[in-house]
Amino acid sequence: MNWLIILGLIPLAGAFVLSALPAASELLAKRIALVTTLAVAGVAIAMATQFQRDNVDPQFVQSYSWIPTFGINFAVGIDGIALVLILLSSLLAPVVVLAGWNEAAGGRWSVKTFYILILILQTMIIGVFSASDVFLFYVFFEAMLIPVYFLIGGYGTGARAAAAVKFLLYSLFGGLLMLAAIIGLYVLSGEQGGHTFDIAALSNLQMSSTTENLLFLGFFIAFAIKAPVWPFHTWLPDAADSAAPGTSVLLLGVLDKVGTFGMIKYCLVLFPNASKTFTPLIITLAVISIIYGAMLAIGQKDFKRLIAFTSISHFGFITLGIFAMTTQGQSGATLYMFNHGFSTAALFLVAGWMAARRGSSTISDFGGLQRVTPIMAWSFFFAGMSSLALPGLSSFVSEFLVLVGTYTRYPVAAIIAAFGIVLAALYILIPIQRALHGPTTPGNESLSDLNLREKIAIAPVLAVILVLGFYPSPLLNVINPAAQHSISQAGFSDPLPTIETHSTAKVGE
Amino acid sequence: MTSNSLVYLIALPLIGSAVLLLAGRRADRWGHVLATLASGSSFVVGLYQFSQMLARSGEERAVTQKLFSWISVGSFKVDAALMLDQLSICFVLLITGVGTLIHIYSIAYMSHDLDRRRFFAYLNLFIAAMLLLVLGDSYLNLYVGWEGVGLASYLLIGFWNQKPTYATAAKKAFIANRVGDLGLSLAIMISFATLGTVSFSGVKEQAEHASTGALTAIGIMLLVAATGKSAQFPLQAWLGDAMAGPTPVSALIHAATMVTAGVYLIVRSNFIFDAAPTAQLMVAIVGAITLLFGAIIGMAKDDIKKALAASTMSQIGYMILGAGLGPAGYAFAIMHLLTHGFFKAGMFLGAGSVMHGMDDEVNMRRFGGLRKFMPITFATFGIGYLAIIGVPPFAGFYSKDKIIEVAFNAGGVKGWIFGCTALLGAAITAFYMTRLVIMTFAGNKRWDAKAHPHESPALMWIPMVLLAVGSVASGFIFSQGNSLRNWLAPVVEHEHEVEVELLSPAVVSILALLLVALGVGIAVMKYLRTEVLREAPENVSIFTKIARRDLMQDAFNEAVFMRPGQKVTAALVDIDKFVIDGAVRGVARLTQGSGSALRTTQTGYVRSYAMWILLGAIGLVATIWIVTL
Amino acid sequence: MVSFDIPQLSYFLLGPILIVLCGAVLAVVVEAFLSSRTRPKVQLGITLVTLVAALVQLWRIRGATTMDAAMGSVAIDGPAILFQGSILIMALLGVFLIADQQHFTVVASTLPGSSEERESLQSGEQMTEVYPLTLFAVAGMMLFPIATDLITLFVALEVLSLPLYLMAGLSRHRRLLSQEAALKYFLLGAFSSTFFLFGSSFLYGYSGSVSLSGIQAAVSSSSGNSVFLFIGIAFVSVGLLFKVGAVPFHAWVPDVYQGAPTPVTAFMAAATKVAAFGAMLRIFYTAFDNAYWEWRPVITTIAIITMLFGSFVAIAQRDVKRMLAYSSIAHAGFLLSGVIALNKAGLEATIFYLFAYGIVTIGAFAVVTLVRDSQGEVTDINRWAGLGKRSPMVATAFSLFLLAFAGIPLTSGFIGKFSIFSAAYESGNTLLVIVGVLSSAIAAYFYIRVIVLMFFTNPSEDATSVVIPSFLTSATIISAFVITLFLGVFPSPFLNFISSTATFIR
Amino acid sequence: MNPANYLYVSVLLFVIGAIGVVVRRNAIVVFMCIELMLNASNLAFVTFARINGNLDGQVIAFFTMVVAACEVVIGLAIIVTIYRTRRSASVDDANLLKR
Repeated sequence: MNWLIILGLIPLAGAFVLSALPAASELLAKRIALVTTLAVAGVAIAMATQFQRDNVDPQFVQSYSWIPTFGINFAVGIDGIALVLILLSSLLAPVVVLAGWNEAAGGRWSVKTFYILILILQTMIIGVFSASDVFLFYVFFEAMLIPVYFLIGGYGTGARAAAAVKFLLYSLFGGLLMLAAIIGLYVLSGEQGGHTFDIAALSNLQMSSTTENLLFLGFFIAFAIKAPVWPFHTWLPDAADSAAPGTSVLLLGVLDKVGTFGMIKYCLVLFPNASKTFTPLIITLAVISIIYGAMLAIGQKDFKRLIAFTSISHFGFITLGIFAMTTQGQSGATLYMFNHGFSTAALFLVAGWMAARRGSSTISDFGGLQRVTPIMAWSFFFAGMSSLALPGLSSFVSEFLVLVGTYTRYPVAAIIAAFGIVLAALYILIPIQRALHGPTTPGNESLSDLNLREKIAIAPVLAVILVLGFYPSPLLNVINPAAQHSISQAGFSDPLPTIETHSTAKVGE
Repeated sequence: MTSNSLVYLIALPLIGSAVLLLAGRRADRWGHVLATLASGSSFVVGLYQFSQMLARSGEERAVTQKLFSWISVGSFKVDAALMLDQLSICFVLLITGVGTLIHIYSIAYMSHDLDRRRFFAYLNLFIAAMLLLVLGDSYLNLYVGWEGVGLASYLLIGFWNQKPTYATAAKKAFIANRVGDLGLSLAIMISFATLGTVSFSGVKEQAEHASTGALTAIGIMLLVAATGKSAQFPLQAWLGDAMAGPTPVSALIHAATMVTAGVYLIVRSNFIFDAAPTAQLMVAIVGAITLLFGAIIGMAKDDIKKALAASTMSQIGYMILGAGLGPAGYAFAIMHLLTHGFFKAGMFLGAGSVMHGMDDEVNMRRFGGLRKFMPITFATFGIGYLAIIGVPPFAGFYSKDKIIEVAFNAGGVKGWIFGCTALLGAAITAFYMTRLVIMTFAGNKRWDAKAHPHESPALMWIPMVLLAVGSVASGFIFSQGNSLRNWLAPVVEHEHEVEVELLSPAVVSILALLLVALGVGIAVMKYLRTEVLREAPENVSIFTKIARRDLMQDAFNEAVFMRPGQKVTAALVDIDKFVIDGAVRGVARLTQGSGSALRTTQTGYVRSYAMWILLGAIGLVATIWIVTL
Repeated sequence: MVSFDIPQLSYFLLGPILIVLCGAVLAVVVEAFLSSRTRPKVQLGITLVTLVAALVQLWRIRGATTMDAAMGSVAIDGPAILFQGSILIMALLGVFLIADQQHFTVVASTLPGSSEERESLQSGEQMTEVYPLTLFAVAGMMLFPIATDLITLFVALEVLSLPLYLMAGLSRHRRLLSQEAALKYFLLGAFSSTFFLFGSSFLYGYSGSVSLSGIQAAVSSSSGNSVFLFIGIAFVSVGLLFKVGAVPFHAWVPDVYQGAPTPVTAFMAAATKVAAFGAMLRIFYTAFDNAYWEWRPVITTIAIITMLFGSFVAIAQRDVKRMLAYSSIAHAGFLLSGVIALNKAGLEATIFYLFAYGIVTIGAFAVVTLVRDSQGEVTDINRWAGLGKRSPMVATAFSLFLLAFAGIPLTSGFIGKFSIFSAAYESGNTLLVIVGVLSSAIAAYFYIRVIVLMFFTNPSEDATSVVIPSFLTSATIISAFVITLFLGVFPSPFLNFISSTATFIR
Repeated sequence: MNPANYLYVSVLLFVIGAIGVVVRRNAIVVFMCIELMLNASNLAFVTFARINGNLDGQVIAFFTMVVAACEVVIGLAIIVTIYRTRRSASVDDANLLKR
């Protein structure tokens, strides 16, 4: 049996078991959800050990005919990039379940339903990263929206329904554009030797540059909305603001990575020439995202919105890295996806705990937490440091790789983007100062510190952030071949150091 | 040469820090001991390495240790590797040595603080990060330590962050440092893009082939980094506020070690600056400006720690100036750095001791006549004072004098300007340091009734004494037979440049001493002969006012960066809400509006429906007709 | 001279239609002779047996391909079987809903609010005329897409329309609306069929033949007066576009969908679309295909306007049935893209879409029949608020139907949309694809709004309740649910079946 | 006589009927206009039968008459019902369903 399929079926099985439970047995539901997600994490790690890291071909490949009329296969197979993202989603899921143990309580429906939705979502996430058939990818890409929609709308706070709708409509809009592009691909493939949705086959299609550009845009806009890249970002703060912290973690930490993942795996691979054409534009958008997201984060008054805007900035970095078209940029971007998942998870979870205790997520409602709840404050601080890419923590490696990779090809973009690291210090330190430092303000005196469950939930996240900061090789070794492969597929090679050209010129003389 | 024990230098304090942070309150009772031991044993390892190094001949003294491959992506390969050479060993010994002393001092100084364990954890973290900074074998490894010390500095400045101003000071320091870090990261990027490597050895090798333009760019970016970390113009504003941290922190981080990292960076990158004269000149200019800048601020400060901080800024200006003067100056920059490490740390500890005895009062106008109550403090502080103003044979004389000398030797207009600036700085230094000593230890008693000045416990004064010994002896030792210069030669001197002598060394020394005497004299006249007021006089010249306000540095930053930044941010928040999201909502509203508008076509009258059908039919015929024409 | 041939009819191949017609006649007889107590059950039984028998007969003739079943007046071919099968299945599901007599008045001729009406209601009797009417309409619908000459087409059009006019007026509640719907439907329907007829006469005048093949031959050889052809195409199109509800011939759709009894709406919305599009496909693919240069631009324009108009106006609706009506207008636009594609893919896609859409429509209206207060059905959207809380199953089913309308993957609607847009793209009509995608995005907005209302909004004061569905209604909803999901996840068998059979005989 | 003239008459009748549907309010009159349009079509069919020289058009005319008769039955039933309810046969009065 195929690893990926097993992996995808476990949460689904868990969801089935859950649906058979009576609604009253909440604790049992939580435990089953936890066990299921832990099992997924275990299997994912086991699968990762089987992964041949120097092999650039898709691995764990399996294909079943699904809708032969349209040449659609249920085909899965992953490269290093997808593996890393599957690991990310599998590792974060148990954390989310454990961290958001009581999150479902304020929901519109039962606790059980919450976990069913989470587990279904997990299956779809695994599916979207595993798919090697464009149609299958699209199906997961779209179907994924439904559980998230209900998670935000049903278990969020505040204007949750509006946020859920905004999220869904934005995503659907992008998805429909992508559908149009997929239809274009399908028809083209039909004209050139039979209908197919196999990525490898589609990447060999001949098309006119106009067609390629249009199809590229269809895909890219969908991904840019999902990621989100400026100016398609306005759904994210609302969604993050309204969703429960655990949902936000899945949304920002994992789900949005589908967008950047798609850029690598679909935009670059299927439309290399169009990617080249649009690179300047996309680089510009990415740089704007970085600076804009950071500036807006500085201007936020609410923790959740702040984190959302920091993510917009970080997604700018990821996009920048992808379209820098260098190995460093690409690898850095992929690693960034993983790291951002963890650091945002940490930020959101702690911010969520803070908000749950205080009954508000407005920054000015907090003050002096470091004296009252030192461990919670420390966790937040740690997560914040990761978010501002402090060297020694994982995000630094990825952010730096992105910048270095970008600089070698687009120095100006890299220099402007680098200002993001100064702004990052501002958007992290200002809320830290307001909420954690200073005298303990009224309303905060009796907040309780993290309990054992919460400590257990956050500790592995922080540990991963720290360990990968010093020792990112396990991931980088997996990512590098895939990144190199996708760069070369897009027809690029790393720029050489300028000095090399000097010295060879000298030799030539 | 490789060595397997370099990692212990860093690992010991790092483990100490981790244990203290993770153990929590359980470690309250023994945490400070563990931290001191960690730092002390790191010092021992350093000494061991030093002895090993002495046993080898000049070219083979450098040792390296590769730990593991850190980042390897395409051609971007960085190992987690350490390198200990003649330059880094100086720092290692300074950091661990002074660091350990300050650990000891802090045991007593912080004994009443409930969070002493945390304080020691941060101190250990700082030691580890600082050691990584000086031991890293590539710019990227250095960068990790570079930001690591920034973090430790942030944590320690904000150690008492329940006071909002202290928290702000910590944040300010971090952000100013980040601006510098931006420079460092850009330097690394340029270096990789142009030279294809970021390791010191690699860059050194490639620098010979590289274009001057690229090297200048790297150099300027490194300078930006140095200005941030070393509080040089124009990123100097944070250092004064950083005095919010506990005094041992000011001694260790904001006087002896961390703030000198910029000097280390520039000296370490000598191969870049030597090949990029423009960048080198800029270094010297920055140093010259800052040494005056700091000195001027120092004259106006009444807060003993802020006055010392301004002095630190000024002294580092000297070092940067020295480093900016090329191969001739590197060794003296480092020498001044080391001697400064002793005397400034000693004076800061002295200031801490004074504060300890005076209920944490820092305003010198509330001191006066303390020498009788704190004899040891006074003595050690006095030695430091003599050292800093450059009285022979104290340490500062040797190092500062050499820098002034080298400055004149730069030749031409450059030489005159730098030389005179340095001389002027020496005079001002003498003035404000004398003022400081007089206001604190001499003159009339101006302290509050509640204050009971007393000498500090032995745990505090022993480190002070040891540092005082260093302040006396280090300069002599380093310059005896050009020992430090020769020691560093393999690292920093490649080819011998022809030195232009504008003024002979003797003339420079005499001039310097005369100016110092002048400065001391004026200060004595002004503060010993006349009564020092308890309140700072308000009717002072505009220059004094400006100097008291740190030469308007904060006002400038606020007016140029902060307030416009806040405005831009606020504007962007509105733009996001009303323009970008507004556009999205506008589309939604437009859609809804057109829906409502189109809806009115459905009048409910069957005749109008029939009309639509009729018109539709006509339209169909007409369109088909038109199409076929 | 004109010779007169004795008609040779293949009763076997015409079986499905004949069975339905026989059933209808039998039902009329029953109506006349059986007591009002026993009638409801008997009528229902007859109707169901008839429909099932017709389906069985249809299965038996599934492979047949001939023009000779009725002297060239009807074509029995793959599409014919598919259309008829779809219509029968939808009719069956529709009859399940019609069997819930709460929706129908007892005596249609009584005055609303009169004492007679009250008496008739209290008598506990049931309206049974609706069954024969349904069967007649079904027979007409089955004939319409297989007819290959103008006479048969016109007759079939009238046979399917006339019963529907009446059925629209049978509602028990809000009878004024229902009667108004009937009146509007009738007047406009009759009006549009005159266009169809008038157009037919010009086609006849152009080609000298009433059969589609004759017209096709004339078009190919471009003999005759082309003005006649244009007028003919235009006016015949008017009649067909009216039936499918394309803009600007759509105006009746919302009013009639809203006013008619919901089970009738369900049946009508689903089955009429199949019949009308079936006929349209046949006419455009077999008679007008060589004149595509003339009609394609205008039909494309109409398709675009229809998609956009339906989607836009649906946003502004406050009534569930009206909203579904406008959504059906938008879907008519999507379906027109398949017709315009004029290739095999377009034919297959349209057939698939028709079936998928019809089933979803019946399911959605079936849910509407369940949401009631003391006054009968509640169609005000705002009063559906909180439905998900009180009746999660019903709300979930409705959500699935809405998602299928919106074309979310894993529902039949998505496969339909995908296939129809790819057919349109294949035919080179990129503009249609883009507009289609955009209007899908707009359409998604109002489908989602309803879901939000059901699940994320707290119920209002005057709460509605969901009646416990009767066995037959639940059967309808469940089958629609299952089919929608199944076609979304495993569409292959059905798609293969369509693609192996869907070729028009000429 | 030129058969085309019959055709013109037929078109004229159709247009008169169509305009009548649009402008007249009384449901019966509207319905009569529709009948007029049907008969216009019949005339066209018969004319074309003459032009084309075959009988199909004439046969259709018969069919149309039958269908029109059926339509009358249904139509009058509906119109009468609504008249009884509203006491008005004006089609403009029936506009509860709109928007």
